[in-house]
Amino acid sequence: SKPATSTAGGTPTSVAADKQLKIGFFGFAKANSFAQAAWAGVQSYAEKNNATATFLDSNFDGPTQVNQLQDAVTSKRYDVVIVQANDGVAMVNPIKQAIAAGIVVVVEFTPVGGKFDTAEPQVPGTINIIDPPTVNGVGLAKLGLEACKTVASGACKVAYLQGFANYPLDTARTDAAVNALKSGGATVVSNFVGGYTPDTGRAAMQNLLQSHPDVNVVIGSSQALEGATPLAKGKKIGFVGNGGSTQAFGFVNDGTWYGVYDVPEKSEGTKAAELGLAKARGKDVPASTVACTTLTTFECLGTKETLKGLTADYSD
Amino acid sequence: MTVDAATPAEPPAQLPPATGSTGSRRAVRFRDYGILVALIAIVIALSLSTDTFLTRSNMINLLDQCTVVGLLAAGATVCILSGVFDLTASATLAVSAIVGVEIMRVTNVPVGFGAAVVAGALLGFVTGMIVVRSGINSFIATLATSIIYRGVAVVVTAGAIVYPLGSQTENFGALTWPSLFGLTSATVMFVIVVVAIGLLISTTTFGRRVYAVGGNLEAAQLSGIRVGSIHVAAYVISGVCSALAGLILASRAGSAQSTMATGAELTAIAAAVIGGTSILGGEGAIWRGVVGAFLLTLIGNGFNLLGWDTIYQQVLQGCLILFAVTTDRWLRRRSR
Amino acid sequence: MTVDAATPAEPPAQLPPATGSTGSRRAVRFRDYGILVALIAIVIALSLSTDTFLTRSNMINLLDQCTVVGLLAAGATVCILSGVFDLTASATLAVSAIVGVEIMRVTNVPVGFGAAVVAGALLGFVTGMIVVRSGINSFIATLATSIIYRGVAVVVTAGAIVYPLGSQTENFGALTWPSLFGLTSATVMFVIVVVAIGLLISTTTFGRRVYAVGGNLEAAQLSGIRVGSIHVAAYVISGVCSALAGLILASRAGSAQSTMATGAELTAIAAAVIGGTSILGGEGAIWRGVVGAFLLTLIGNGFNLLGWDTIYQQVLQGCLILFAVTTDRWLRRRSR
Amino acid sequence: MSTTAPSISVRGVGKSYSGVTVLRDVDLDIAPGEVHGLVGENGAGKSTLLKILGGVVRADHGTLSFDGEQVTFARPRDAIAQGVSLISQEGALVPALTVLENVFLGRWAQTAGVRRAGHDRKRFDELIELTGFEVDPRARVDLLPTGVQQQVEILRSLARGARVLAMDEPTAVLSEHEKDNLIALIRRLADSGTTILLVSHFLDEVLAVADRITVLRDGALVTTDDAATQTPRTLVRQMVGREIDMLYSTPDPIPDDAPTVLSARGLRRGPVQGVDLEVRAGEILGLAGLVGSGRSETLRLLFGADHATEGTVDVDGATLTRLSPRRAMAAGIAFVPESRKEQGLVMARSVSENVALSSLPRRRVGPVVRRSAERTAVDTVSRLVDIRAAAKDAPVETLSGGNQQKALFAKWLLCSPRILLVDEPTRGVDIAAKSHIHHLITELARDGMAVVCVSSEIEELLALSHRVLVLRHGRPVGEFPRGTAKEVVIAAAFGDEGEPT
Ligand SMILES: Nc1ncnc2c1ncn2[C@@H]1O[C@H](COP(=O)(O)OP(=O)(O)OP(=O)(O)O)[C@@H](O)[C@H]1O
Ligand SMILES: Nc1ncnc2c1ncn2[C@@H]1O[C@H](COP(=O)(O)OP(=O)(O)OP(=O)(O)O)[C@@H](O)[C@H]1O
Ligand SMILES: [Mg+2]
Ligand SMILES: [Mg+2]
Repeated sequence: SKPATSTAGGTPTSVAADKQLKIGFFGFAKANSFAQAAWAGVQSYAEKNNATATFLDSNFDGPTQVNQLQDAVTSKRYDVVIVQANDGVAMVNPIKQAIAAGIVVVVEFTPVGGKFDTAEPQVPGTINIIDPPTVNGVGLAKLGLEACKTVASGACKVAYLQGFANYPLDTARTDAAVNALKSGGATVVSNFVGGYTPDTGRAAMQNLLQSHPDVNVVIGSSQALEGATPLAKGKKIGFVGNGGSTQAFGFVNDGTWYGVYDVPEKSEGTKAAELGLAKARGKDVPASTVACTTLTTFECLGTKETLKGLTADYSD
Repeated sequence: MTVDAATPAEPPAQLPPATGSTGSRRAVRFRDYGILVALIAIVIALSLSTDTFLTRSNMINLLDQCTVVGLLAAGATVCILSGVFDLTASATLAVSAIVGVEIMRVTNVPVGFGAAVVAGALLGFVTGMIVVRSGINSFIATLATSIIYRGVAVVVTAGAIVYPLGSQTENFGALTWPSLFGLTSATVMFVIVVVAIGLLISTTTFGRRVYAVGGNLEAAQLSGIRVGSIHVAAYVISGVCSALAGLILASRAGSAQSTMATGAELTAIAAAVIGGTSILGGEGAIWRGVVGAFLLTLIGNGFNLLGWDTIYQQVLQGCLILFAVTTDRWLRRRSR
Repeated sequence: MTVDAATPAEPPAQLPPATGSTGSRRAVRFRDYGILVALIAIVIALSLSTDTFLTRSNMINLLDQCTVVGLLAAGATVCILSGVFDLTASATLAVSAIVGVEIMRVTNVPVGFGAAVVAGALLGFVTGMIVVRSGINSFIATLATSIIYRGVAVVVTAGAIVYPLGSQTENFGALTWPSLFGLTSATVMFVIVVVAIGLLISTTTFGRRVYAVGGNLEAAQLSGIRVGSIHVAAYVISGVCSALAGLILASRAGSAQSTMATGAELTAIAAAVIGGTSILGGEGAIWRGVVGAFLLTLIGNGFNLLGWDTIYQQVLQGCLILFAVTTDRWLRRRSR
Repeated sequence: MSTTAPSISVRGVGKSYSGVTVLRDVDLDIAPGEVHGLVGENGAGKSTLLKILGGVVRADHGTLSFDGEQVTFARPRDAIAQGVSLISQEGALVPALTVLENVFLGRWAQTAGVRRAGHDRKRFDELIELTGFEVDPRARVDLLPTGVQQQVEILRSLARGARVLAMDEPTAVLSEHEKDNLIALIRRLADSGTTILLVSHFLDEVLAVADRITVLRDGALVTTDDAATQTPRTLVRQMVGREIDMLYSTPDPIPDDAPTVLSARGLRRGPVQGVDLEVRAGEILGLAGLVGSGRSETLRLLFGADHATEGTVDVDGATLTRLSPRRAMAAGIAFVPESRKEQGLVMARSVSENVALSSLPRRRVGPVVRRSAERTAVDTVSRLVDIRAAAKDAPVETLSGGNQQKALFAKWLLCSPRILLVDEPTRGVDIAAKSHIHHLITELARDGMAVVCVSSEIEELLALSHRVLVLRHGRPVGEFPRGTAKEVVIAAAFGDEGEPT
């Protein structure tokens, strides 16, 4: 039988400010420095604000994460959960359950729900602090077009290395980036899968140079570009990485890369903890926060100039 | 002379010796359930160490969490029993769920659900035909086929997520609704399907043939069994299980996409083998696959409830699996 | 009895037909290389349809891209020949690379490389002992073990990435440097290792034992072959291959981490089986594993060069694998 | 290990499987260089005793001494180290390897670990000279006829230069000629000091070659006696515990109006080079020939297990098109294959499942198996062929070799066929059960069944069949009526009268 529609977004009973709260951080994977950066932010904020935090490792697995959240609701272990969703659509249900159980849910970095072009919460009652993939894609394209001007006069050929082949989230980002690049007047090559490791990036770059030796700008995940960069020695290629790791900062600073799309991940973690704890303590918080606007002055578009003086939050 | 009915003209002077003492019989029975012993040991450990494990709501969750792997494990068990692997399981799952949603958009929710199941059966049939006709080892044939199916899923969805129409969204979630005894509908469906497959395998002539084909292909062939049809049928059953699992996942997510359940076919095979089904075929049972799936779910669930540091989770999970399978194995060997 | 027992007065006149004649022998040779025929067909197709495929630099790239899967496939082939699976390959790869880097930090680059190889061998040894001692089917035993190893990798690195010291960074990349004939050092190492393992398997008595154990474990046991030791040795070889593959990956990335090469063990097994090694053990060869790995790399490489839309890539990859394996299979069957 | 044979003494050896005792307190002394025969009914424990000596099975209790020194055989390796070599009843070849590899399995010639195949090849040729076998060293063993596989096993034991040779029914599928060769070889080996343990159901053979004979019954040792004091009759009495009639049963004459039920014209495929045959209702046709002469392959073609490249198979005058086992079965043909392990039984499944397998559709309601009907049918037929198993739901692999053979036969009887093709129907079956199976076959023929029977035991064929067709190199070279002298048939199989035209 159909359940009586539980009023989603049940307001959590606000608690006394001096009660110690518990945060559950459902990160992508413990073995992932990006997740670790957010985790560091969460942890430090929690420590200073009368809360404890726990990292729940789903090891990049969607179903595992779903079960973890479900079981967390059962065991009533956390007052606030911060979710980095491995599978944004699969997480919708357990998040609804959590909200119904009076737990504060903060959605961080990747959207929960199937829309990739909005920062608004797609599950009522959640707090969002995310970087929508399409915004990310457009940002990458912006940097790419700027890079064009530094390496090519006139026509510019841009290669966009996809993330995972045909993952919906990657597809949305790729489409947004490719469209923006095209409307910016660049020729786009987007049939190479760069992945998220230096090794896959290296193979993609080898093949790219084989079939498009005249490429001017290469855009891809920062990890992939780390593998690709050495192959471009002696060539005039502008690189634009997705992800502001220490390595990526290094490449930008020494001029090897033109720029990176840099989400300040640690600050985002801190912000997520701040929002979550505030709501749990009965304060009003905005339902959606756009990380790039709130946490950076340069809309995440990191170049040698904008990144001056900044340090990266994590390493690849 | 028809042997079936007739009494022998001259019966041999001696009858065979008494058929097995009761003592040894009981031993045989007991040793067959080693994996259950391991399962119960873990359940007891968890009940004692947490106060949330043995709650009604956790049991409901646990069963619900088990449904997807459980269905896939049942399908995988049928295939393995008949001596083949089905590595297409998770790709079939994705394609059927996508087809279900696409059809749903132009019809209604029940038709969409039905279409997904039909798609699963058809894909299973195609897989089976590829394996049987090509004569390639099923491991590699289904691996290649699964890549193709995933590709088809990408082509059909253009890499995006597919949703039912807005008006269908609510009913599409039907499998997550509570049902009999408070169990989710998915759980109820899972139980029904698994019991049906269990009966099919253990009581019918088809089931006998499955065991024979998996146990000794040549002997089965020489006994007049159409080995190819048995394999195709096994893949069809596995396809239907995958489609049902896909519906559960899609119903939970409210949508379907080409990357659904990546890698789940391995978990399913693992569950089947952990339960005690021989990877070489011909030995095992459906309940074993389900117990294997349950064990895997349980290990994950227990961990979450215990709230231990997840950094040690994997190490301990691996050890627990080894423990369970070794227990099973040793109990069986002791009486050899 | 008239037939003189001691010396057959007149030995049976003919040797069995067919087996000896040169004609059939050549057929035997030819049919064994079906997979090469498929490989060559794909190479020709690619050479004709792109002008970048048959360039020197692309060949260098192709070989370089093949090294990791190729090494893993060689290890997997040894295991499969001896009748066991090694699903720990990619986890062993990660742990050895991490150990290598950690040791490197307190010593120097060559010692670190050596340490990784030793770690690989040790892990292989442990895997082998677990499989042999527990008596569990290798598929599930190594699956559980691989979960444990991944867990160990997470614990050792605390989930972070490990780097060599700044001063070592450059030399750490040594495996990506060009070497003999412009090939990368990784390629040269790969060729040497694979040839060595190939010779080990095809010319030594150890190799014979591997085939015997994989072909019929019981018969091998009855012949006094220490089946357990052979299996452990196979895992050690596979462990060393994994460690070398791990070093190549780490050298390219300049670092190591616990999620390296996830899932690569399946690709390795696929490569072995695509090449024509029987998944049931006892039949096959190292070169087959390498050819399988090459074929998989080639299919990926060709796609990128052709510049087709990635959306169809998977469908076509699956079809090409089916094509290659079926060709092999049919050529073999024809002459049976 | 010294090279001379040890004196072996077995004391109080016992073994049981899940509560069922299969060997009880066996005491046995074997002198060096002796040929020791071991006889007993199916399931008496002969193979188990041999396996204990070969280190394959561990005794529950009791001791083993070689030259007065106690030894423990935890695994085959240990036994091999003591110079014991076992030819097991079920065969232990590595299918994908060649004859040469199998003969020297685990004992390959080497220099610093590198294989020296040439050296092994030389030793192989020496062995061939010694035994008079005809085996191609380069052939893959799984493509060889069962008889040749058996020879490979024998060659392997010899290649090990064993001090103690334990042979479990080595002659079960050898034809007369190879059998005689082997017996002579055993004598020669014994004379040169090798101890030989021989298990066989051919009592004549054992009596002819053994110095002493031990009889086992229900796992217990009945007697050990000089062969000279025994006759087949006394042996049987000790084995079975009573007198039994060992005469071959005689087939009834075929009625004149019996129609031709099965006929084949110009069958060809691989080793079969054009076989014609005809069998009438109620007739038993024997197929004789040397090992590898194409007898088994002929039966397979008749049953559609392999597809003939040329020729036709007719049942009741109508040609069977696109012949397959299913179609053959539908036409009333049953086929008892020669290798129970490879082609006959699903080893891991229970006795009743195996016996019921080929006649499943006869006992069902809708798709569901009628268990009670199945139990009745299996019980009836098992009693008919006298299968002795601890339990009908025990895996068939736990049965003794002879009982497995009976289960295989029972499986096909349950189909109530009109045409029965049997390949080595009494392979490994004890003497009482054998005459029982003969009796069954003649009885089935009397009721109108057409039977084609392949056997390597010419005496069996000559006694059982109405006609014996002799094959050589895949061609029929002669047909002999009942009562023909054995020597004549052997000569035909051999081709002593020159090449067939
Ligand atoms: N692995 C096993 N498990 C259970 N019972 C077994 C096993 N192996 C043998 N047996 C039983 O032990 C008894 C003796 O078997 P064995 O093979 O020694 O007989 P045998 O004298 O060689 O008979 P045959 O002449 O038929 O070969 C049989 O009843 C058999 O069923
Ligand atoms: N010594 C041998 N070496 C290799 N192949 C042989 C040998 N003898 C026979 N063959 C092959 O055996 C096949 C005939 O096998 P088949 O099984 O029909 O023989 P069979 O008469 O039933 O013998 P068996 O009684 O040994 O089973 C032919 O393919 C022949 O080439
Ligand atoms: Mg026996
Ligand atoms: Mg034969």
